[in-house]
Amino acid sequence: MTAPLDPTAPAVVAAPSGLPAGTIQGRSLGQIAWMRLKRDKVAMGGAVVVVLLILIAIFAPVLVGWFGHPPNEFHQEMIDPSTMTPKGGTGISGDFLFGVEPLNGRDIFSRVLYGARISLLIAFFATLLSVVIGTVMGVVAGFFGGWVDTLISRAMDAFLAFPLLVFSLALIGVLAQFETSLAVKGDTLRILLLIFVIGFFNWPYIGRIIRGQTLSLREREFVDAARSLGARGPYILFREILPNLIAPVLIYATLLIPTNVLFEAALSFLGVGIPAPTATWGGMLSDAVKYYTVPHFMFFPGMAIFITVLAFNLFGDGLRDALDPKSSR
Amino acid sequence: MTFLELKDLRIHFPSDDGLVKSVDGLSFRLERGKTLGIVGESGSGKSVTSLGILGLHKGGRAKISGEIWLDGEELVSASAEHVRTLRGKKMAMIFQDPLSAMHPFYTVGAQIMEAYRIHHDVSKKVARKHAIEMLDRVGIPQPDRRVDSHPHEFSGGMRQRAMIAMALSCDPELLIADEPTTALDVTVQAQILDLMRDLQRDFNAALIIITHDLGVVAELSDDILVMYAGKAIEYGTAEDIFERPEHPYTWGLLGSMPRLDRERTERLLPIKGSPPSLINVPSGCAFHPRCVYADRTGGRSTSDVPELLESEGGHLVRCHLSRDVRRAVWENEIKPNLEAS
Amino acid sequence: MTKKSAAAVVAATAALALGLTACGGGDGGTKKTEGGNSGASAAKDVANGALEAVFNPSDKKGGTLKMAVSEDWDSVDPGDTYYAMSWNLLRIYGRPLVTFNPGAGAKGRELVPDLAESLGTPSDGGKTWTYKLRAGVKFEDGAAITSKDVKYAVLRSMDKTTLVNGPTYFNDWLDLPKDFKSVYKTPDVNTDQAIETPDDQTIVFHLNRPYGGFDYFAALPGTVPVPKAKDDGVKYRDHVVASGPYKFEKVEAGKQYTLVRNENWDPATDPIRKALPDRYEISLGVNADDLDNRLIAGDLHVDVAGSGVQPAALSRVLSDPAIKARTDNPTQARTWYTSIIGDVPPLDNIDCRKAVIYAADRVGLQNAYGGEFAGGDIASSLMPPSIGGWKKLDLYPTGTGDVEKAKAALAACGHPDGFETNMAYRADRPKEKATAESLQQALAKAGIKLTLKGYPTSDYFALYAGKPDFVKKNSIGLATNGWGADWNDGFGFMSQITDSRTIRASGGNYNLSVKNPEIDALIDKAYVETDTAKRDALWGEVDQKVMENAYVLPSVYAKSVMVRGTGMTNVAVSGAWDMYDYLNLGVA
Amino acid sequence: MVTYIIRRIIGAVLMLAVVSMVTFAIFFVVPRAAGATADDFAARYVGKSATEETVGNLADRLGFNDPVVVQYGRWVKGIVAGAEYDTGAGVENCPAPCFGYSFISHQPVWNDLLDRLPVTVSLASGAAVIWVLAGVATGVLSALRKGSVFDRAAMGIALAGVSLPVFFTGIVSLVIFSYGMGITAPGGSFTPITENPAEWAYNMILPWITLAFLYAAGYARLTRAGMLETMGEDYIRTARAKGLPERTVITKHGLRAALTPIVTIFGLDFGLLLGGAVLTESTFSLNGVGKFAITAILKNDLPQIMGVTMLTAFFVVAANLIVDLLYAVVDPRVRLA
Repeated sequence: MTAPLDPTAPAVVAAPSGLPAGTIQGRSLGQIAWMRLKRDKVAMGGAVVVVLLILIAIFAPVLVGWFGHPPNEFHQEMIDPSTMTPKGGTGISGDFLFGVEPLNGRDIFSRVLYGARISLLIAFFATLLSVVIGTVMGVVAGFFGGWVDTLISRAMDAFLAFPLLVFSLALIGVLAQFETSLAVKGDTLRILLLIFVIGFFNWPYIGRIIRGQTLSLREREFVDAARSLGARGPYILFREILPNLIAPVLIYATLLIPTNVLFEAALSFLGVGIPAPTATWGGMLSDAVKYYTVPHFMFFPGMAIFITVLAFNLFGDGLRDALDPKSSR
Repeated sequence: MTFLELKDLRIHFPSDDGLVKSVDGLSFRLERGKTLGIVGESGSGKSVTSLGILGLHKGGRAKISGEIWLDGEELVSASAEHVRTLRGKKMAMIFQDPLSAMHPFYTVGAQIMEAYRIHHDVSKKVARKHAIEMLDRVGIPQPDRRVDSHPHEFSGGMRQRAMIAMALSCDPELLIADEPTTALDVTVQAQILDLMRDLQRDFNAALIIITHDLGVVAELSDDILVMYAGKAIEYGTAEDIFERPEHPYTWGLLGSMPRLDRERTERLLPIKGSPPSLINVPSGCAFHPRCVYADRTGGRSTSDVPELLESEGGHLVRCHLSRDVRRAVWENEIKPNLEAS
Repeated sequence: MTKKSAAAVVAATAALALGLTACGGGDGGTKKTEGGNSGASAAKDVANGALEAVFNPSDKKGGTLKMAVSEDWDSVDPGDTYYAMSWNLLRIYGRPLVTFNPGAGAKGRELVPDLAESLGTPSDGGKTWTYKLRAGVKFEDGAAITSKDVKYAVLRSMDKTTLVNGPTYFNDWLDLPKDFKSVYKTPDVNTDQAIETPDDQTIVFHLNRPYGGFDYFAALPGTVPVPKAKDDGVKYRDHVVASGPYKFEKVEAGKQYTLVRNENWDPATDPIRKALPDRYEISLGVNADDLDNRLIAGDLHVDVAGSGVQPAALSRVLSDPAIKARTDNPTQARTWYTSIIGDVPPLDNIDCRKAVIYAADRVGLQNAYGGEFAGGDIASSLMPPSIGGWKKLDLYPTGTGDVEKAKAALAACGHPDGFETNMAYRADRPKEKATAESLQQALAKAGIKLTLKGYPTSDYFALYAGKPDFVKKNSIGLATNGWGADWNDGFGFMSQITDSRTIRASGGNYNLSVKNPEIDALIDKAYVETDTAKRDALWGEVDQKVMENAYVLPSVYAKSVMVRGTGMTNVAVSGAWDMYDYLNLGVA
Repeated sequence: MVTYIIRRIIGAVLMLAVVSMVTFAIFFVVPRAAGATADDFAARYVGKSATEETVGNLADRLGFNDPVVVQYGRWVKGIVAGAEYDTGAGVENCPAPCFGYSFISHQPVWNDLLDRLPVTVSLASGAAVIWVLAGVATGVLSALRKGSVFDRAAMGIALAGVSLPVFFTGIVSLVIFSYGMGITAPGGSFTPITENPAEWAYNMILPWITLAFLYAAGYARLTRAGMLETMGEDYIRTARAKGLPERTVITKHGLRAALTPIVTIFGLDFGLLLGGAVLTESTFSLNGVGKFAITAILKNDLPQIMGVTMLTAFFVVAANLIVDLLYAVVDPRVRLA
């Protein structure tokens, strides 16, 4: 943060005039933001974790090959046949880094790693869907105004009035009945379904923000200037407004990802996620609740969710500070 | 005893990028009933100075040194609480952009009453009466009705009048007006300036007007202080500054001053370049990167910091150019240009 | 299993010893029994102590018996319920014609007359059954109970569009007139051809075909008398009129039931009930883990569900000797199994079905249901051992999966490289999910690839696994299933899940895979066989045919680890329900 | 003002109508499009071993054979004028507002919802008190001491708070405080405040804190940001220049303005929570509206699903309306038109 920290400090520090005169020239907004971001150690820490998580998700099969066992493989030999809990309490060893699940002895390490794939995949694409719908709707509503704006704004209000979680639960149940009539099935179908439901219901949040930004951009001088020079609607839209929406879209997309990670976990926790035996963090937690006396079972997936969401939040906060220092929320 | 005296005031702000030297060794005096205009670009330290006098940097991160003497009291070393009791009563401030400077949720009357009651132990009723009087005095029509309006319900000029009413509500002896007319259109500007002149006369207050607009100080000021990069670069009477300015920066300001008597089509003479960084202040004379005459200082402009020296009869200038050179340039190069245009 | 028997013997001996040394009876008990215990000093805790004998017998009256259940059951209306716990419990407020002898083990499987003076008298070759009601039995409002109240109760329980939950045995077997729809829709139709009430104490049932085991029907909750004047269909559950020793004080659906003594119950008319506690408090919807904790801590007496502790408590219960001594581990008349559905190729081929059974990891399946104690013993047949006619079958290995045999079977069915099929399970049942996961792992080794499909329990049979066209359309070759006996004989266990003629296209089927005319014929023979031993043997034969044809892959004969709350007297695991008998529990 | 309110109320009703139509379509039209028959709808309302005839009769009686529009019309009519349901043994009257009648619980949905509402209201309001107090206080202190150890610690915890799924914190706290230490209620029980306030609080305290932790974290962040922004406003400088004591500057001038947007967000959050804190109620086995919704979905009890969706939507829409009106009261710049 280079913005003034002292409420009584002079505005001059934040204003461009306060910056070294030489440094400001020739740098794009992106470069300035990158400079700010690089200096924000916490945000960079979040970014590093995010990158690591993505790598873990991509290379889960390799990592599991080195350090674990196939995620769905049973290890009954690790289980006490009377209590169904891992022998020795957790089963944590060099062989099973995070121990094993009760009942069937599956490798928690492998399952947490594979869980990252589902979690991130769904969170990313659901966010993408929300951002695409939200941006298009927001820009259309904000740019064209009038009845188009009214219609889209009302639709957004209606969406926000739905009990999101309950509705997603029910919708997934209903849509699953279509299963046989669709080309894709199994996990792929469920993943698409979850992406659709999560992404589709979240777009109004982005939509509202983008609409507001578009409205204010439309009134700004440089758009007026362009218009007075005879620029036409599409030109203004694509050359003047959309580029200025990149920053808010990027910020809110980054902050929507952790929300979606939590949302996917909640759906899996409530039993409508990806079907067994595919490992998901929410699904693991839901299983682990029944074995709360074997706490390592809930600890690892719980921590995985926590670290992922925290990392994205930290990075998102930093990104916002960097791209939009005025909104220091 | 001088009513207000600043001695070598320095106000520095630490930041991630380094120390921001917003005010760097400023001294001046001001007597009751007199008006001082402080002029400079944004970032020159004029607003920081005014807030510093009011003690509004206390308790923050600002590093303040030097002395501020107000009516025999030193304020830099005084406790924050003591300075607070002086604020509003002994010294008051009129801010630019009254729309943002007044709280949007409270009525204008309530905000004036609040200022009054903080310093006077009176009932709400009395305070309200006083508020209406003040509004009346600053020329707001139907003050008994407008007292219950919110700032956003006022026009720009009315808001500035209300702001002035609020500042004057406790009969301050020192009044600081920070860009009091910047946000207003030209005709209203004139009205407000008239109002301030009248009020100052009535209250016999010392007035500091802070502005980047020489036109404003021309109307009101007895003395004028020109600031650049946290330092005073020229000080003198209004006549000194307007008739015999000696600093190239002041020339630039005069050149960029819009005048009602000028044709619209004529171009102003802006100062080249942008204001300096307050962290890495240019070496030597802070103005040298923008100074057209820097090459006539024999290289001193980049190496030595010029002193603020008396040119003649209290007229102070901070410049490496010799007085003769300065006068010659003004008379031969600048003045004819300004008048011709 | 020698170990367990030994434990049971020890337990029985201990209880017997206590019975002999204990002196004095309960205060105010009507009769002294051999199990009289002063109640102040509880018996020493012994694991499986209530399995074969009454644990801590006592006649001491008074106190509040605290029960809880994590999920509510369907209804307390005797004509509208199909949960074992409910059938067990409702006898404290309702008296069927006949009921199971309250007592431990096999004794609990004996039928004894309750509202009736004696067991039923068959005539007309088993097509007509007559019962005489005891004299002087009253409803809680003091009205005398007549045979008409019993007849009304039975008839109303047959309206399956109103009282949807109960069994349909009476619907299927009584000789009803064609124009009779329901007591509500067609109240004026004469139903005497099905049930006659020649006088207030006599009730005569006429069946549409002979049936030797009608006393089991007479023991169904449907015969608990209901006064017609108080019946308002499904709402009757809110104010059930008691005929037993307790009546409802408060009915808060989903929250709590409280029962207090019914002053109009006369112990003289009731030789089987002790009616010890003054009060029953039954909490509903209690967090299952909390329920276990409270049971272990002694704040609760009984988990009404009787299905044992949750996985979380299991390790604690089994590893702490003091708590383990308070457990009973009965085998239930319930089998958890997987239906192998022949409608879906290539499972129409018997060798492909066998390959599934060979490849299955039977220990894994046992573990899926909770292991040897909480899950049960590995099952080798559909019919559980407590059902008459059960014989040990040894058709398939019960180890961790025989890939060689499975591959041979696959070769025989023409799929040497295996095949793909789908497996349905109830998604909200963790044990069935674990079963499906285990099978998926084990079958993969033989080349059979399973895709798992979870469906909600509520619609599992109605819309998914129990609906033939859905099953075919979605190629569901395997489906988890489970069945508990309505009562402990071959008919009570097998008729609903092995008779292909019960399968309806509209769905709601429990028999998902057994479709064989030979088996149907055997069932018909068993229906009309009045000799118990011969009948049992026929059901045993049905069981064998089911296994020979590889229609099901049995997982376990269900067992449960139940914790006895502290301070309970007269605790016995009834052989009829395989949970604590709720009729005569007392509080010390 | 009055016309504005009337217009908004009409708008809200229209919004609810849209929500109801969409919900109805999803649960009644979509399955039909997928090939479900009227009997399939009825099948879930019958017990074990029902005959085809039974199912058919029930489908008739429950009206699943009627066109969807007729079914929807009947549902709407029930809300306005009440409805009567044939329970087989007689007719059950379901007075207006009748949001349907569950043939599984044999209750008008409205009664069931009213029954569950006290739990959810208790949960939401108790948690709200905690999170507003804790969140706002933390946020204000953090903002005033920006960069201090307190600020860093508080914001660190707040970020952790918004990053933890409530079902995870809930279970962990249950295991530690209820099962382990035994100092809090283990969930599953609810005592109305009118019966025994102490027991009410004892039963709710853990769910309150769990839920409040999540929200308090968010509110602390929001308040801090709002406070920082507000304290940098010109009018704060003006207030100081007037010589107001710092305390007055912070509370009367700073907080008032900083809290205004928080009021908006609070209204919406609270409205949404009243429609059921699904995850918290599930985790703590609280029989509130949220758990009711989950159970309704698991049982596929259509009238209940419709009812609970409408209730939640109602709370959201009502909260929106109230917040907008409240905003006009708090911020005089807002004009209702």
